[in-house]
Amino acid sequence: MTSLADNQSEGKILILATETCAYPGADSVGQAHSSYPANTFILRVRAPALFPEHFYLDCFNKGISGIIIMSCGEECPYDGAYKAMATRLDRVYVMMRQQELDIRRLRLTAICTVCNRAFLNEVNQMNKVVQELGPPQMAQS
Amino acid sequence: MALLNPNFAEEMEPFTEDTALACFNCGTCTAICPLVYEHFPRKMIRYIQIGAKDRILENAQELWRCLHCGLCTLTCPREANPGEIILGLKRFVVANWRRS
Amino acid sequence: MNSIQKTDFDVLVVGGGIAGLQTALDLGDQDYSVAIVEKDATIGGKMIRLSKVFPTLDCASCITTPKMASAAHHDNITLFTYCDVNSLDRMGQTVTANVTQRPRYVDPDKCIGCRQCEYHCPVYVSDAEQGGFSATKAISIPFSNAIPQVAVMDVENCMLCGKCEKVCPTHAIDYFQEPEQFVIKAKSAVLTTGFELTPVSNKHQYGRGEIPNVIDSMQMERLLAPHGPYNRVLRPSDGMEPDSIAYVQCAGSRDKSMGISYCSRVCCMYAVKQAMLLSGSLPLADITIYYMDIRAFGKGYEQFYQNSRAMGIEFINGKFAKISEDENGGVYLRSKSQNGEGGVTASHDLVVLSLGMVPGWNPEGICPVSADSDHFVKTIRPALSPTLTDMEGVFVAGTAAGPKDIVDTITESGAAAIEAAKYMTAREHSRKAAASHR
Amino acid sequence: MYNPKDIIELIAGNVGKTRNPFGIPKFMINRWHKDLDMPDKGDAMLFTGLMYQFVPYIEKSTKYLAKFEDTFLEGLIRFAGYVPRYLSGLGLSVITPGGEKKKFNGILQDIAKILMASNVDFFYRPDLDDYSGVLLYDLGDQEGFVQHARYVTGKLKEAGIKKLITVDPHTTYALKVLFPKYADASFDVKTYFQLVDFQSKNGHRHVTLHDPCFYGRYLDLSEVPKKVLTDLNVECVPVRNAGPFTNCCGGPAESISPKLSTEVGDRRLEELNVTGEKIVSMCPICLGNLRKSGADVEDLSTVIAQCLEK
Amino acid sequence: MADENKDKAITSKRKVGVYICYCGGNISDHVDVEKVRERIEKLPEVAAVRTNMFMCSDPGQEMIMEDLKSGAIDRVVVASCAPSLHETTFRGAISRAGRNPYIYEHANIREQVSWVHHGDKATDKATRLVSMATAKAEQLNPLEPIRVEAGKHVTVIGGGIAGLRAAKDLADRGIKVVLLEKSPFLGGQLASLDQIAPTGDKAADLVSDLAGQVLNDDSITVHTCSEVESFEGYVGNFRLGVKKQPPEMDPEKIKPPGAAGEAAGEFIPFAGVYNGDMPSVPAEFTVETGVIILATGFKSYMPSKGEYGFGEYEQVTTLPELIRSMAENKAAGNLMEFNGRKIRSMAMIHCVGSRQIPGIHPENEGGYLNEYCSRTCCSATLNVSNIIRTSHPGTRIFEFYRDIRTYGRGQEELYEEAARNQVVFLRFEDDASPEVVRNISHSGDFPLMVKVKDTLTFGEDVGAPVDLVVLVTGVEPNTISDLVEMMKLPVGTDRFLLEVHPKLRPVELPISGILLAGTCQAPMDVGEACNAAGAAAVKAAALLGRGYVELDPFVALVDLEKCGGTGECVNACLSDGALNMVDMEVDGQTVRRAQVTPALCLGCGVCVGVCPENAIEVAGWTLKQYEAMVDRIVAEEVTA
Repeated sequence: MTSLADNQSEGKILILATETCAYPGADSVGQAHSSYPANTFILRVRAPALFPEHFYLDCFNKGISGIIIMSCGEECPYDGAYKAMATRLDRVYVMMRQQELDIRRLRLTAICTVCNRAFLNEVNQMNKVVQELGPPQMAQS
Repeated sequence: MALLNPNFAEEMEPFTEDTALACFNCGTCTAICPLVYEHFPRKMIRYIQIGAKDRILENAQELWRCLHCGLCTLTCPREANPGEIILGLKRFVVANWRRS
Repeated sequence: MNSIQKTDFDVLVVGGGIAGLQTALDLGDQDYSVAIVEKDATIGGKMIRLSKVFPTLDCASCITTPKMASAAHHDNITLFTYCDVNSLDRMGQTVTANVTQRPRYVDPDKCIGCRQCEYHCPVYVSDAEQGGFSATKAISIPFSNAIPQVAVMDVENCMLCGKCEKVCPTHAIDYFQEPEQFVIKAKSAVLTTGFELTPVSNKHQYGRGEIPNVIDSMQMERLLAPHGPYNRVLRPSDGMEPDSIAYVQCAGSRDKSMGISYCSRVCCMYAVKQAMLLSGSLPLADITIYYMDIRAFGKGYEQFYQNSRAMGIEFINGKFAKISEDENGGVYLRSKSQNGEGGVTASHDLVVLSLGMVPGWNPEGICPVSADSDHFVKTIRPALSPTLTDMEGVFVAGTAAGPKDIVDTITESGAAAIEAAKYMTAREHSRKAAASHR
Repeated sequence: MYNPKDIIELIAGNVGKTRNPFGIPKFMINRWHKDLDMPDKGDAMLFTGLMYQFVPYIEKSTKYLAKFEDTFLEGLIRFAGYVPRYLSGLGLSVITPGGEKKKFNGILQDIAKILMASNVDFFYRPDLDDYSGVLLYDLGDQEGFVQHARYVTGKLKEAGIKKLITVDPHTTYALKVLFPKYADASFDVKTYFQLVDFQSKNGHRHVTLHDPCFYGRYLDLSEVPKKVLTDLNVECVPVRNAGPFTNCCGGPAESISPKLSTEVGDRRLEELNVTGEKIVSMCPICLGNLRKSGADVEDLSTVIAQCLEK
Repeated sequence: MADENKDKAITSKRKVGVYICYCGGNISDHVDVEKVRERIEKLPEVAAVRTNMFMCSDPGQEMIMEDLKSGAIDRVVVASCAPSLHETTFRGAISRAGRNPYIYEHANIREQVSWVHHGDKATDKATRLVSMATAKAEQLNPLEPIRVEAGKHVTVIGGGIAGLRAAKDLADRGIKVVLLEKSPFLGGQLASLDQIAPTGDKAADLVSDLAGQVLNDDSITVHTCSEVESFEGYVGNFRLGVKKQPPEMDPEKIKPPGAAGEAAGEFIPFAGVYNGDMPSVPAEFTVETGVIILATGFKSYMPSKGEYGFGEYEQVTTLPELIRSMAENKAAGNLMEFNGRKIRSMAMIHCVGSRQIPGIHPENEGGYLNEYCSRTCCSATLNVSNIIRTSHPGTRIFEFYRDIRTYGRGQEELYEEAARNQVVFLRFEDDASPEVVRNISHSGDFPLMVKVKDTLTFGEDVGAPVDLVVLVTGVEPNTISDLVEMMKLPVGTDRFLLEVHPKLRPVELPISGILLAGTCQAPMDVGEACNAAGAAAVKAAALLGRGYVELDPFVALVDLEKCGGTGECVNACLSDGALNMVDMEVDGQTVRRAQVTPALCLGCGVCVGVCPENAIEVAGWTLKQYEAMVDRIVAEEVTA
């Protein structure tokens, strides 16, 4: 099937979107009928702090080309969760470098419920990155 | 620049009960008027509201084009009675002419 | 849900539109038993018939259906549809309503909503639910998300061929069904009787509904609805895609020559909304809104209005005087011009009259509650307790008490629910106090 | 367009002098009653207000006015001395064709016959039948109008008149609405067609009824003639703009701008012609102005009277 | 089909039912729904796939219920619009079918597919999203809501008309209320008005009436001069730390109430009702409460210096100032007096600080624009104009407006009355605001001139020589950044508090148990604020009516077999007391293991990320589920 090939060549982008901010933000983009690349897959999360370091590495290992964490940023309903996650992410970046993965494949950003333009920006930028980099190749895999 | 003179409405009072005050400038009267003439009658009504007496006198002739057919009064959404206002203006102008 | 068994309730809600549903839900959630009496064959009122709603552009069905469903499934709420309230009086401690259930000619307890009758009925009738633009059958379920899903027979048009009776798997068709009278007793009542559109026949200058390409705003809602009559926007006279569409604001409001001096409050916003939806479905069409004042006063409304201007919707300041038809089905409008020459004539392919609201119910002769000079139900303490009527224990919410948008209606319904709940609490207290004195 | 000031002063002067706007003595205009034997006492007085009588004169004078509108001669009228004799007074009377006068006299005679056939207890007193002054009111000469109205009502009051029968919308409006307001005189006023009371199915025809503004909007009388005609088996073909929504014939502008008057009249005629039936009017101004636009117009009284004769 | 199902029953232990909505074309216009159905039917865990025009409708829900009842399926996935709209609808349907509502997963194929993607890509993406949902659903377990006892107690923050209304409504329903007000007075902004439009009520009467009822109600405890300092807890069991302190008042402007001998319950003009409670020393106390209603109100827009001559010419003032001056100076007379000057003519300029447009209006000092309409000012202005024209017939009024928004019952009449009262209206375009200048070039001794391109006079330039210019200032939300931060309140782009959904949940916030009342949400008039307060009260009454509140079951769960007792989770936990290390017996040995206090657990999952043994999960949102979903994103066979 052609569409399958298309999707593969596009490289898949995983988006972790918080239930209170970024996920409704993505809905708001939908309500505005603003188009964006279809190779994006949004997971609704309560707080991205849930994901341990290995989760990200596993994703790249499975063939995900890019990950955007769309958090609530300072608006996070769980006081301290954002900070906890940000420090964890630093460790993920270190691990990515060890695996010779371009760290541009993982981005942390804050998206609120009405951040339509920011959402589109993030998605388009990541799409550019994954088009440029191609599928992830891990050193140890 | 035209200067506002709201006292004019009172000057009009001896000539008509309907002194253009109820009008909210929607323009229905102009659109329904069979004369199809530049902003008639709303223009005159607006001139009363802002007290542009000189404008009224300058353009007084226009008043006598009015057929007094009553369509504007029938259609006016605010019952401002534009037909009667025009009639009142005619009386005002005639009185003015005669005085001068 | 359908057969009349229980007739004693805490609260009687008259009208099953969004106001009635919200009031009933807010009372039911407090464990009061509620009866909703609806004149139509389905609950949902005007809102379920809309396409999308401003300023969020949510689809109206998506917002209304869950409320309809939760009311219908609520343990404390009983629905009575296709019912007329003949009288509503207070007798001592009780509000008593005499109600007539009109015959559907279908047994509601037996009907399973399978629509076999509808599919087999040979008689096509104009579908009022689709603005009269398409046809339905002489027996049908009003629309796909109607509640209850029970067929209704249109006896005016039925030719008694008997096909529906033959195909009905549950033998629910009953040609001999009679109107059923019953009495509902309650401690309190909430009037949520809603509105109707200003009748177009009241304004000669707008063609009295006789010009085919002059339609009303509710018909446009149907044209825009995802499950509308044509699935796209076409003008009624010849099925042409309109290239230029005009909205006539205040077509049934702020016009003393029609006896309606008040502002209907929602027409500006729904016209802006429809214009935005139209520019989505007909990207090349010119859309013009002729208005006096744009009343975008609610939360997010002004921003919505400014967006529509940025999208290229044209706004012309001036009330409409006259509408007439040209030989190609086009519509001529006369209004004042923005500047320069006075009366101007503009031609459009399709004209939408932004009709206002008139009360959906007249209490005269039915209920001793007073109507105000605008004919809507009178409220006696509009500042502090806006849902109080002049009848004890009877409250009002939504457009029954004057034009209102959906947001304000839903909020007011909550307020009416707390007033009714307070009334019943106070009564319970005094009853207990009296009992303890004895 | 003529300077309204000149026209007003001309007309006001004429009314002041001769009690009618054309400056022609009443006895010369009002001759229709001569051939009829009408009582001079009775319950209600027929009050023509002389409007029908004026039509031939109006037509003639506006024809000349139209000729000069927007020409250099227009300005000349400003100087009273240059007002051509034929626009006013005896001169106008002389140049107005006799046939026309006769035709309009016939209308009034028909009305009298209709009243008789309806057994209305009415009378006619030419000495009390005056011009209502409504044109002065329309032109904004309030002073002149009130003065004239007081003169007219004074005579009527003195003669003890209480009930009046009118024949045209303008006079009816003046008597019913303006006189009570400005001349402190209230009469019981009815138009002749409100009094029609005889049966006949002789009509056998279709007509297009043009409602005058004053009956349609100001006096709410449009339904009455329709009913009278229907009872006589005359079918009124519906006109889109009728009754309260009727359109103007253009007549009222004729003294100031005959051009405008014709323009408006042409538009109305176009609307009326849609039906393809004979146009029937009930107002002398409409009758005159629609005719000017080329219409074949009959007066309502003529149609009713025809049913009478058959 | 039937045979296939049998096969699946062997290979998969779960029977997931998938229900795909057309959404009346909203989805099916861009997504080939039937194709998605065909593909999803092939997935091993899927037992049934059905489609419907409106899945949320009664017949749609009925379909799901029947499949559950017949045992054809035991997990449910609905693919339709955003979960915020209908997740609860379908969970409700599952409950009605007698099943646990948490065996449900939602696939968002409208907002995140059909409305943003088109063609085959939309269909492919929808297929993947549905397959991800079924993969998650396969791992879902029934959950029981956490029931917490909830005291029948509500705290209302803000003692304006909305706060008072909500407090009294709840007290009348037998619920105890604490009302916290920052200032020493009750009545809020309404107390600084005089006659309100269009009802003609006196603000003093309304405030006195309602505040009197509140103060006389034994069920309501009023604390003035009190501010919330800390916030913790959850619905049914909130704990607020409140600080009560002597008010900071400008003694020149406001006499401390009580000092002047005002009795409790007395209305003090332009301040409000004094409740006789004036702390002399600061005090702190704690309020334990079930529900919090925010009624923090609004403040009047303050024009910046130079805006329409404000702060530059002494003859330029604001509507609130004018109202105050009129109330304090009620003497009749041909001319109105303001600041000791007789006013022969005055200009009212509408929409000051409202309806600001980016690129046309300069940003306010805080770097924002008030793009919204302030809703109440048109009627308020017309009402004031009518009062002036009636009691001071010599004072002429010019109103400069963009649109007159007399939308409500009785308001259009105010507009008409103003016109009949000879108020002259002038209309300006959005980008051509009137100018206020010193009147030099024109004759007359009027100090100011308001110039405008008047669209009612056919676009002519018109000037109004005036003695006074009144800026009709709009409303802004009160500054409550401390509360916003403390309670994590959502704020809209207009800076007002943002409800969950204007129609579905108009007075609720995403945080369960915190409700909105009145003008903290949007501009409103008195009646509307009271309605909003009533709507908040009814929600609170329903929430607390049963004495307990049911909470989402999405809390941390410890797998005691895996837990190694490292205590990492406890260290990471954000909610005090939600996780503790406790000694417990496992296989006859006493070990320290993590234990969860469900009512306090936020369900954020911070603990999940740090556990070295993967021994802790958030119920309903497990890491395994996420991993299964990622597998489906990359699985090639899904869209094959």
